[in-house]
Amino acid sequence: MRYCFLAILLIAGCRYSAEKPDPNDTVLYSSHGAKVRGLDPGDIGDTTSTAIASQIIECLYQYHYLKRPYELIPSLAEGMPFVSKDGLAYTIKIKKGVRFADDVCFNDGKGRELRAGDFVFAWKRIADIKYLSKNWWIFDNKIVGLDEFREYTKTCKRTADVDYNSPVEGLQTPDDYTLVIKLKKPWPQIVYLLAHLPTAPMAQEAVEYYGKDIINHPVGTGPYKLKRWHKGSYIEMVKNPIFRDEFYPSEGEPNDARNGLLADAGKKLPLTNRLVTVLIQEDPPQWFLFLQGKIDVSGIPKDNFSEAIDLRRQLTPEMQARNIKLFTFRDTSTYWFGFNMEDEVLGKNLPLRMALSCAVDRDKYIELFTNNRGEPAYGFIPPLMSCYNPDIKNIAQTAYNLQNARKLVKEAERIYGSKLPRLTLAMPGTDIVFRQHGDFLKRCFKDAGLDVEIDYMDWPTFQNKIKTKSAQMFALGWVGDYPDAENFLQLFYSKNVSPGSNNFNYSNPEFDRIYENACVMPDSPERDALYKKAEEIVIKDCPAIFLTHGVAFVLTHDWALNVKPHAFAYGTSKYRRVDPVKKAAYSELLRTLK
Amino acid sequence: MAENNTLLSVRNLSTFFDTEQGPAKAVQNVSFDIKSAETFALVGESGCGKSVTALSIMRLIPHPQGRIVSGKISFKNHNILELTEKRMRTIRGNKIAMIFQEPMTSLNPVFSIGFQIAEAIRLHQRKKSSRAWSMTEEILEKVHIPDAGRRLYEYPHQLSGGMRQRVMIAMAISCKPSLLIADEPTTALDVTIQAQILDLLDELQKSENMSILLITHDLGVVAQRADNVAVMYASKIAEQCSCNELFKNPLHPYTQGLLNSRPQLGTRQNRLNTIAGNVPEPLNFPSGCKFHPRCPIGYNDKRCQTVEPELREVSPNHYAACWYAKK
Amino acid sequence: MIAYIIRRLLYTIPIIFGVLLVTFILFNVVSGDVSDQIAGKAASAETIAEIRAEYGWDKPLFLSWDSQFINHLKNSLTFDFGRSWSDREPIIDKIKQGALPSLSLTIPMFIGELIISISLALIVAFFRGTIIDILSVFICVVLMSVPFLSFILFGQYFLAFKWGLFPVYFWPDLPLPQYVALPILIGIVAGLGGNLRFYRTVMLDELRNDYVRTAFAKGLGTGTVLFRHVLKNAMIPIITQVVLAIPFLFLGSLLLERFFGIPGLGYLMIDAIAARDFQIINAMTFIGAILFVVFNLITDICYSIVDPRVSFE
Amino acid sequence: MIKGRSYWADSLRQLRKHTLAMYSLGIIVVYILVVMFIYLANWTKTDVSFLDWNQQVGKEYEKPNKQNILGTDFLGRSVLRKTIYGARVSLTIAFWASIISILIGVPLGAAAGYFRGFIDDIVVWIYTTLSSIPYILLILAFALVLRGKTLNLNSLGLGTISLSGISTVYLAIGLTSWVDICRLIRAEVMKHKQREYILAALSYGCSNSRIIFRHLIPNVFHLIIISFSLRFVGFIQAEVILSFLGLGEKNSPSWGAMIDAARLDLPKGYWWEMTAATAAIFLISLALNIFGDALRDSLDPKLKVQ
Repeated sequence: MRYCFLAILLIAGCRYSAEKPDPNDTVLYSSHGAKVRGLDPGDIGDTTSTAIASQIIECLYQYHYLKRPYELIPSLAEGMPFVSKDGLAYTIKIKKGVRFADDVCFNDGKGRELRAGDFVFAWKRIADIKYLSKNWWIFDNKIVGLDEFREYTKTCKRTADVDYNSPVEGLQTPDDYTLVIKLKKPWPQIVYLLAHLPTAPMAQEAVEYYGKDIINHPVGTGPYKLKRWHKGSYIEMVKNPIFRDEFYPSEGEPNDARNGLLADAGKKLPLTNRLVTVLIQEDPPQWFLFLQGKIDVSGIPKDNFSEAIDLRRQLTPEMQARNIKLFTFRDTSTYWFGFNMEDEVLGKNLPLRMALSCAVDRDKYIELFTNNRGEPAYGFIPPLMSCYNPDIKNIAQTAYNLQNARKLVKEAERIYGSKLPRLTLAMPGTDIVFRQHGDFLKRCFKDAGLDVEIDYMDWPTFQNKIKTKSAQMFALGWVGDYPDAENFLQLFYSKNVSPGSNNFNYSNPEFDRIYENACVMPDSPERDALYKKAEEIVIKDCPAIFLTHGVAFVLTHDWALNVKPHAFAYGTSKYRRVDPVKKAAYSELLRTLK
Repeated sequence: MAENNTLLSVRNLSTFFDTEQGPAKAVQNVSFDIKSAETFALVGESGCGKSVTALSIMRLIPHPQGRIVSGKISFKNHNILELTEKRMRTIRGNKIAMIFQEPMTSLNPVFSIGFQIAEAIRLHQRKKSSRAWSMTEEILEKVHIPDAGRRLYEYPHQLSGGMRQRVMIAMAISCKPSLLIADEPTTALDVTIQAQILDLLDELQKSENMSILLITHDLGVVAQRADNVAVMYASKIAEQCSCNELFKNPLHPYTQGLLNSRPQLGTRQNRLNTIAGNVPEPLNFPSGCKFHPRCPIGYNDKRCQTVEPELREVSPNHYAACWYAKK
Repeated sequence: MIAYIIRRLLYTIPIIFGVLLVTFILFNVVSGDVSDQIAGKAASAETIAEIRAEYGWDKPLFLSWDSQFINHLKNSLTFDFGRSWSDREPIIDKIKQGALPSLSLTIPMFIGELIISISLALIVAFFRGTIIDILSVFICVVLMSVPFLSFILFGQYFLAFKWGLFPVYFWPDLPLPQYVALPILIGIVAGLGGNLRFYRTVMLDELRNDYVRTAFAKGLGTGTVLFRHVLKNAMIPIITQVVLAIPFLFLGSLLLERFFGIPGLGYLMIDAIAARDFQIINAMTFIGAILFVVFNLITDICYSIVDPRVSFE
Repeated sequence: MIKGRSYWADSLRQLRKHTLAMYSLGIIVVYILVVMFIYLANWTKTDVSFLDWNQQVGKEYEKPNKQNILGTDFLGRSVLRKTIYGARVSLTIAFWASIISILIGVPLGAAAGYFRGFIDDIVVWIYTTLSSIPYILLILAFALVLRGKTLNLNSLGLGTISLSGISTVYLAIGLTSWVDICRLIRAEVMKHKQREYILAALSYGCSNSRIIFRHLIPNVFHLIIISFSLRFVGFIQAEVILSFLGLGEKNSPSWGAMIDAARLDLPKGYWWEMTAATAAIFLISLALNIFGDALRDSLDPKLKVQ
């Protein structure tokens, strides 16, 4: 009895084999390590969901796929905005004839044409407090009249009572193809945020039709539309037949042509019929599947500290034998161990903070956890920003140096008046990745004669600790939302202290002054100079152990074409193409390798 | 002494049990014959090995601890011990049947009694289930179970002790066995029922003309029912003869002890006389005659203490294992 | 019979209440609320206030007709567990979605486990005391001593990846029987030890009874005795074991589901734990308890089927 | 049973005959000694640097070799030492979990079984409730909500205990697994209460507490031993799962954590750390299982009949 049962199992297993590729149906398989929270742009906060939704939903602007440094190009917008002299009014023309993907929410199921009003609606929705959007921070105190609208929504009893027709002065639509935004104060970064998914247009029909279920039914103008979404398992997207005419870029960086990245220049997008994204939260299966050639591209979700750092080693000969390609690229992330400047031990003790900073062997860390693919950080502005200060290391004086560290400890003890108490570093996770980081850090601090205990907690608890300023030190990082250092500087702005984004509770009037001036300036050498200045001020106060600038990396099989790593790689699947022949060849190769 | 009408003859049967303290000699070269249609009684205190003898005949010694080490059991002149398990099964419950002491636990609680009896019939007589059931009903009537038709569908826990024993008997005789082994059939029952059951057995013996191997510790029962008797003590046969011979002149001091220790009708005794001491553990039998520590005659006799007496024919067809046994 | 069931159902009321009390204390009192996590980064105080209002966390815990506890009772008993806060989905939907995958994994696992271990147990029990028995018991203990996680990791690495006997992981359009095959196999092997050992003990206890001897005395063959007489008696402990195991099938398997990408309830729970999404765990706990209570009743009814001695009076 | 031997003596004699069980016992003792040694060393501040798990003894991810029999981990620390320290975590958890659940289960069970009536109803209600919540869920729930909390025992004069990894784990396990032992004891006490010796004790006017603690508990004690010799394994395995879910001990190596590490190492082909931990768990579980069985066979009269 039992044998036959086992037999069944085995047969079930053995019949399994790689499914034959169908040449005229091109599919791009990818995997994600974190679960998809929901595809409602207005409430999206995590990168995984953004990565999915951005294939379906478009914004006004997008980043050029090939050009570096990163450059914004119109997406739904006709062209770049017309900015008034005082930088307070933005006039944006919207492409004509762009239609939402067909969806039951529209009458007769045909996708309606995109209107300027859809943007206004979307942004009012984010302002609506009853909707509890995570993304209010984007518009908070920026657009004329929008904050008043938020105040008004507070007075409403229920969500249904909110009247989205009540006018907002700062958001006007002279006609269906023109959007005029009035700002309270200059805000040059707005263009970047108009490429940021939460600012995408929403069709009011969809919101009303689906209600709270809108999270499962994204309705956008993008190149793909949602076909199947098996919760917690996989998402399948198919070509949107009525996608507007968009073509593969025909210029890029010098050697793009050599790398065959321009082979498809001028072709109509998207180049792949279907996108299948499988959700795999465990490392082993994810890696096995990639090696088996089921997943074409193995990216690394940047959701938080652990997932940003992948512990895989260099490409081994076996990998090369499998023609696996490796792309590394700088992204706009910086990771650090922040200090709570309001902590009575750390806050008043600069030498201690510096000692801690000097104690961390960044190179070793990078070798251990990022396979030599990170860059040691001494400041917070990532190297790919125009205002990056190459000299920052010398300014900071916090490079790894044990003697120095020990000296500083002595001094710190003098200031503290006695033996230093045990410090605690909060880790935003409890799993093995964090434990390994913790073990490493403990050793570093121990060598410098510092007693630091690592306190592991889950992400929510961690956030809570930070918000309540009850974390002494905390491991965290920041992934730039856009290539403007302002996005990083605001982390140290005293008006943003917890529960705001300034987790360090760092406050320095001089810095504030510079920041306030700089952040309203348009991109310019002067502004960069101010940014540098501001960073220096922060670095001198050493509010964190700046650890690494993220260098992400991507592994691909040779049949995945047009792969160019992108720091803001949202909605870029439309450029990708797969070569079925090569893919078939790979399964052959596997057989020979066995 | 094997005669032609001998149904079952046991020769030098020895059955041991392996325990942590070494082999327990439960039965040591026991020999006896059972003629057809006779009642042969095996008497002795509990733990003297009579039940094990019975189980050995059925070849139901619990394995692997227990094993028949030597001897020969010929039933209708085939040695049972040499049969394959398969052949043996055709004998069990069919030619040789057995009823046990505990009618409660010996019946399967979760099957109706009808099923349990019919099962044996279906097995041995290759009868259709329906036929088997009707036969079962007849048999139940034969063992005097009132409205058998209904009882068929009842479960053991719904019956009284006596009824259960009747069911056991019914099950045993269902295939008209030529030998019925009754292991303490009445011990668990109260006196009035005891008589009925024994009467039933007699009656059945007549009608079915089968032999009965009656295993009991109750000499009273033996006196009324048995034709021949073997008295067992400490895994061996102490004395063997016909029933009335035994009661007329018991030769073995143990037998005498047993006879004295039961209340005599008529004669008033202020106290029963008993056998001093108690039955030895099978693991540490005394040296020499196993009875000598309790024996009124031989307890300080050198020979009794050292050399074990063999079973010998003291007078014609009267065997005893005692140095002092004589006419 | 009916009266009995009703009586039993009444008896379950305090237990359900107890469960609700426990879950409430665990997830609403001890754990504290998660409003600020819902609010996301840089959330203002009033947003948080709004959220607390939305989820009813601003109400008093007990001692009020509109207290959190009363609502907790109401919602749980109507199986309306609200929406998960990590993604705004109705929890009950998540559970419905998860049930099927979980069951498609656990039920075959369970049945296979049952058949294999019981038949093995009978065989082993028959050879009790012999080398076969000792050996098998030893193997059981060996199986029981390996951590489950190790089974999974090694199984996935060798059986699926290295030797390619099975799919490594769930894959779109891959027929279900294929990708659950390996987890099922692993599950069975990992569980075999304990079960076989348990059933063996049960069987041994049965084999000591006199009726077994009677059955043999009847001339029945070993097979008949074991599979007819012994098994039916052994059913009573087995049923207890089996029926009470069924509710747990709905929980799926935490680790297996996670490592083989089966979007079941076990998976759901791990996510919930990581996200501190207490209301999901609360819902699972409650449903699990309900099932347990129900199947407890079913067990008692099953007794009456196999055991004539049991009656409902 | 040979006459003239007490129940315990006889059981122990029988146990001693069981060679396999004795070897198992040996293994268990070794584990315990190791753990005690570590604790002693920490307590007496003696230098055990040769055991310092956090010390770098080689390159990262060394295969098992001469210097490092079990290889090294990602920081070049000896897997052997980590495994040894892992024993501490696992055994501590198992130990405290057992203590807690005995302290809760036995008195409740005894009281319920002895006094019956209202007390019984309450106790039965509590444990039926708890046992109707799926075990794993219950453990998770407890571990989840207990983590990071502080336990105020000032009333007991024990001060406050802040719950970190290890204490969370054994509290969670302890608070959830007293149910079975409670049920067991209750049933057994109810049985014994009818026995003559209790009636006798009552007849010459023993106090209830005396009867419970001097007469009943000793007579049902073997059940406690048996159930825990077998339960220990479960506790150790529970630690693995909790660690996997990130609810386990963090600041010192534990077997769960080591196996957990394989999730990152195995894809890279570093099998030894996981194997070491698995082996360690395997050995102790095996020993406990065998020993527990032997113990049961020798202590439990029902099974003695065989």
